[in-house]
Amino acid sequence: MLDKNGIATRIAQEVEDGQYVNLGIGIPTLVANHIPEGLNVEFQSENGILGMGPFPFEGSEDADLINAGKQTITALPGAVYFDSATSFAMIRGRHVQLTVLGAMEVSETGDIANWKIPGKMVKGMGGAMDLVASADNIVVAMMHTNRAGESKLLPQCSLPLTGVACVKRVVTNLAVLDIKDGAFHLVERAPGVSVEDIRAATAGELIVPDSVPEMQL
Amino acid sequence: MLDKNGIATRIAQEVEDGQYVNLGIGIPTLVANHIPEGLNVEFQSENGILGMGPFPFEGSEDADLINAGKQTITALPGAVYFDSATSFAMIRGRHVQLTVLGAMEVSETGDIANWKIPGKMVKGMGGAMDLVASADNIVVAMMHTNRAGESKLLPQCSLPLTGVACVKRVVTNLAVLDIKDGAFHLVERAPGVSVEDIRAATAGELIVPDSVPEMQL
Amino acid sequence: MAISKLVSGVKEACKGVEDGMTLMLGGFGLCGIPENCIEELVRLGVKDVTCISNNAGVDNFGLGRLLQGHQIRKMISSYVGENDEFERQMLSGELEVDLIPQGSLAERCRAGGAGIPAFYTPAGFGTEVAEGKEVREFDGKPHILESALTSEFAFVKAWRGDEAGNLVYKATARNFNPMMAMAGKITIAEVEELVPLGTIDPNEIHTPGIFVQRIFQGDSYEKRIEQRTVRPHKN
Amino acid sequence: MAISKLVSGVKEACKGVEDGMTLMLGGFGLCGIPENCIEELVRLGVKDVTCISNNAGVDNFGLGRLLQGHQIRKMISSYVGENDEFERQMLSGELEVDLIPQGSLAERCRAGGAGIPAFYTPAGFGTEVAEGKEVREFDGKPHILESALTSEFAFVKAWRGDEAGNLVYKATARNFNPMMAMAGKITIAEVEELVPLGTIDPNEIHTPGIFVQRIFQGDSYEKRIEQRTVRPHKN
Repeated sequence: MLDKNGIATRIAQEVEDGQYVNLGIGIPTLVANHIPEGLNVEFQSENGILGMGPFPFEGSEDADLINAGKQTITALPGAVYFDSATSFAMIRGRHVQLTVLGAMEVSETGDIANWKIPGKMVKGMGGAMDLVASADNIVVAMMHTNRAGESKLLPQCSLPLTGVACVKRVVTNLAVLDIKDGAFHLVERAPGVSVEDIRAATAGELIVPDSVPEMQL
Repeated sequence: MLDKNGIATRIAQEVEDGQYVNLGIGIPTLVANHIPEGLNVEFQSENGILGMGPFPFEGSEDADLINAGKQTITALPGAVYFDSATSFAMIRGRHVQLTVLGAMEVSETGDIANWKIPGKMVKGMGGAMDLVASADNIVVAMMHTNRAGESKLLPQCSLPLTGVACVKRVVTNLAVLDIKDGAFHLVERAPGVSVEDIRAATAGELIVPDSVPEMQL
Repeated sequence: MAISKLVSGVKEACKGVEDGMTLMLGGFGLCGIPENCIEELVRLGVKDVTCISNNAGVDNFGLGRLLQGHQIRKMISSYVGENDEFERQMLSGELEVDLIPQGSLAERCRAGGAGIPAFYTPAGFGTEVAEGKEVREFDGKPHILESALTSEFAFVKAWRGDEAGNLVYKATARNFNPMMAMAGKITIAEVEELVPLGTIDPNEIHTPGIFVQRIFQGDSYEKRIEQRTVRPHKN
Repeated sequence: MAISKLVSGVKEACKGVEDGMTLMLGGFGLCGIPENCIEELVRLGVKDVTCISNNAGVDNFGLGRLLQGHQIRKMISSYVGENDEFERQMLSGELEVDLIPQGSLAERCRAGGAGIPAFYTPAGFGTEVAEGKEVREFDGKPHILESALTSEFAFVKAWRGDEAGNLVYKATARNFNPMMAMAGKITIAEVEELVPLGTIDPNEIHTPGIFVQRIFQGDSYEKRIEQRTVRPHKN
C-alpha cells in the first residue's frame, strides 16, 4: 500500500519527456518532486506560470509568485507569466498534455466528481472543469477509499460531476487502473497489495487480467 | 467645395477631448493633421498601436512600426503595441469611440459599401467590417460623387455591403449630413456650395431644414 | 497627447460606486488583489453588490472584508474554499453564489471586454454548470454556450502604471486583472508604482490604457501570503 | 528543465510541410512576416497549399513569392489589395479566395488556439460574410457565428526568442503572429535574435513557448517597407 508520496512517485512515471503538465492541489503537487533527472518537463500552474520551480528558500518568498494552490513558488529559467485567459487557452487548446488531479469519486465510465458535497462542502471547481474537459491525458491521483472506508471507484458518481467520460487512468494507494469500455481495468498492484484487496475496495466493475504486475517504484 | 484636406479639417471638429479614434486609409488619415492643439486624443491603428504619432523624420523609418495603411509612423509617449486580437477587442468592445472611414457608397439608412466592386476590384474588407459593426460613432469621409459624377449618397447601396445601418454622419466635399429615420439630413454646407448643389448631387432622400449654415473651418 | 486617467487617490477613484452594482475584482487568492479599493469599498459601505472575482479572499483580508460587513449579495467565482464566513453565508442562504469554471470565468470576462457576446466551451458539459445552457457538438464533442460578463466597475491591481492607464503586472499577480480591465465599463487601476509617461516600453505593456478609466498609486500594500511554502537553505 | 524547441535552421524547421496542407503565416503587409520560412517554402516547391494570412504580400516579396510559383490553391485573408498577380489569379479563378473581416480573422485564430470552437461577433452581419452563417441576436443586436481556425503548420516571426520557444515581438510586427502561434498544430518561429534561456524577463514574453514547436534564428531579414512615409527634418 502506497502513501501519498508513493502515489506521486508512481504518477511521475506517467510523465513523458517534452511534456507540459498541470498538477492539481494535494497529491498531484507532490509529483513534481519525483520526476526523474534528465526528463525535460515543464509545469503549468493555471493561475499564470509555465516553468514552475520548487518552493523558494526561506526569506525569498514573493507574494506575487504563487501556484494555483496559493503556495509560494519559484520560476525556472525559461519560465513565463501570463494572464488567466491565456492560461486556459493553453489548457482548453490542448497545449498542456497531461493533467494530474485529485478526486472524491471516479466512475467506471470515466466521470469524475471533485468539487462539491451538496449542503456540506462547496469550495468550487476552480480550474478542474476546464482541465478535465480539455486534456487528452487525464490521470487521477487519490486514495482508493474514503475516510469511511467506502470505495471511490464507483459504477456511477453520487456527487455532482466535474466532468464526463474524461478520466483515462487512476493511480491510488492500491493500484493503477485504466478506464475503458465502461470498466476499471487493473494494470498494476501496489507493493504488498493483492488483487483481492483491490477487488474488495472497488465498487465499480473491475476487469482483472490473468497477470497483474506489481508497481516498480 | 472642399478638397480632401478640407474634409479632414471638418471631420477633426467631430473629435472630442479624451477620445480614442481609429482613422481609415485615405482622407481619414489626414484628420490627424487637423486636430486642434490641446485636445487629448489617441489614435488607434488596428494593426496594433495606440498612441500613433506623425510620420518619422527621414532616416528614422522603422520597418517594424507601421500603421494599417502600411505607412511608416512613430509612437508618442504613452503609446502601446498589441496583437491583432487585442486590437479588435478594443474595436469590437467599443473602447475605440470614434471611427472615421472612407466609402464608395452610403445609403439613406446608414448602410455602407467600401470593399468590393464585383468582377473588378476585390481588395478585401480589412478591418472595416469590424469597425462599422462596433463603433458607436461612425463618420464617413468621402467625395459626394464618384469620378463619373454619380452620387455616392443613395437610396440603397448597389455594391456589396460593409455594414448595415451603421453610419451616423457623412462629411463630403459638399456637405455634412446626418443619417436618421431613413434619410440624409443636411447639417452644413461647404463654403460656396448651395443647397441646390447638394440636392443635385444626392440621390438618396435628402431632408433640408429651413436654414443650413455654412461650415466654419 | 495621451489621455490622462490620473485621479488623486482611492477616494476619487471609487466615486460613483453604488449599492446593488456589479463589480469585478482582479486577483487570484490574495495575489494581485486591489487592496486599497477593497478597503475603500468597506469604508463606503456599499451594500448588495454582486462581486465577480475568482476567489472570495480570506476571513479578514481581500473580499473577506466585504463579506464581514455583509456588503455582498452575490458572488460569481470559481473557487471560494479559503473562507469560513463565506461558507457560512452561502450555506445559510444569505449569500447567493454562482460558481463557474475558472477558464470560463476568464474567457467570459475577456469576451465582455472584446465585444464577443457568447462562445462555446467544452468546460462544464454534463455538470451542474451546463444546466439551462445550450449544448452543441463541434467536431463530435459537446460544448456549452457561455455568455460574456461585464461590470459597472472593475477594480484591478498592477505593479506599474502610467497616467495613460498603461499597466504592467508582476509575475502571477497578473491573473484575472487584464481581462477584468477590459470588461469593466469603468475600470479603476491601482498600482504599486506610478511612473512618468513614456517610462514603460510600449512593447512591454500588459494592459493598454484604453481599457482603464482611472488610475492611482495605492498608499500601501500588505500583499499577504496565503500559503507560505519554503524549502530549507542548504548548509 | 525547459523543453527545447531549437532546430538547426530553416530547412529542419520546415520539415514535414506537404502539398495540400493548410498553413498560417503571421504578419501585416510585409511587417513581421516569416521571411526565411517563406523562401524555404518557395525552395521546397510545395503546391496546392491553403494560406491563412491577413495579406498576400506584394508581387515579388512575402506571400507574393508563393503566388508567383502558383503554389497557393486558396487564400484566407482580410485584405489583398497590394498585389497584381493575386488579383489576376483570383479574377481568373485560378486562386480560391476567402475574404473575412480582420478582427474575425484574428479572433478565429485565437479561438483555434484556445479550444473555443465558435463565437458570435457583430462583424459582417448583413454582408456577404454572413452568408450561410447562423445569425443570433444578443442584447437586441444581430451577431453571426464564426468558427475557429487552425492549421497544420503556423509560421511566425519574432524579434527575440529562446530555445524554450518564448517569443518577444517588436512594435507593430506583433500583429497576427501571437494568435497564429497558438493555432498551429506545429508552430515554427523564426527570430531575428536567439537569446540564451533565462535572458528574457518572464514578465515580458508575448508568446509562451508552449505554443511553439520549432524555433531558429533566421539567416537574414530584408524587412522591406511597403509605404515609406516621412516628414522633412526641421532646419
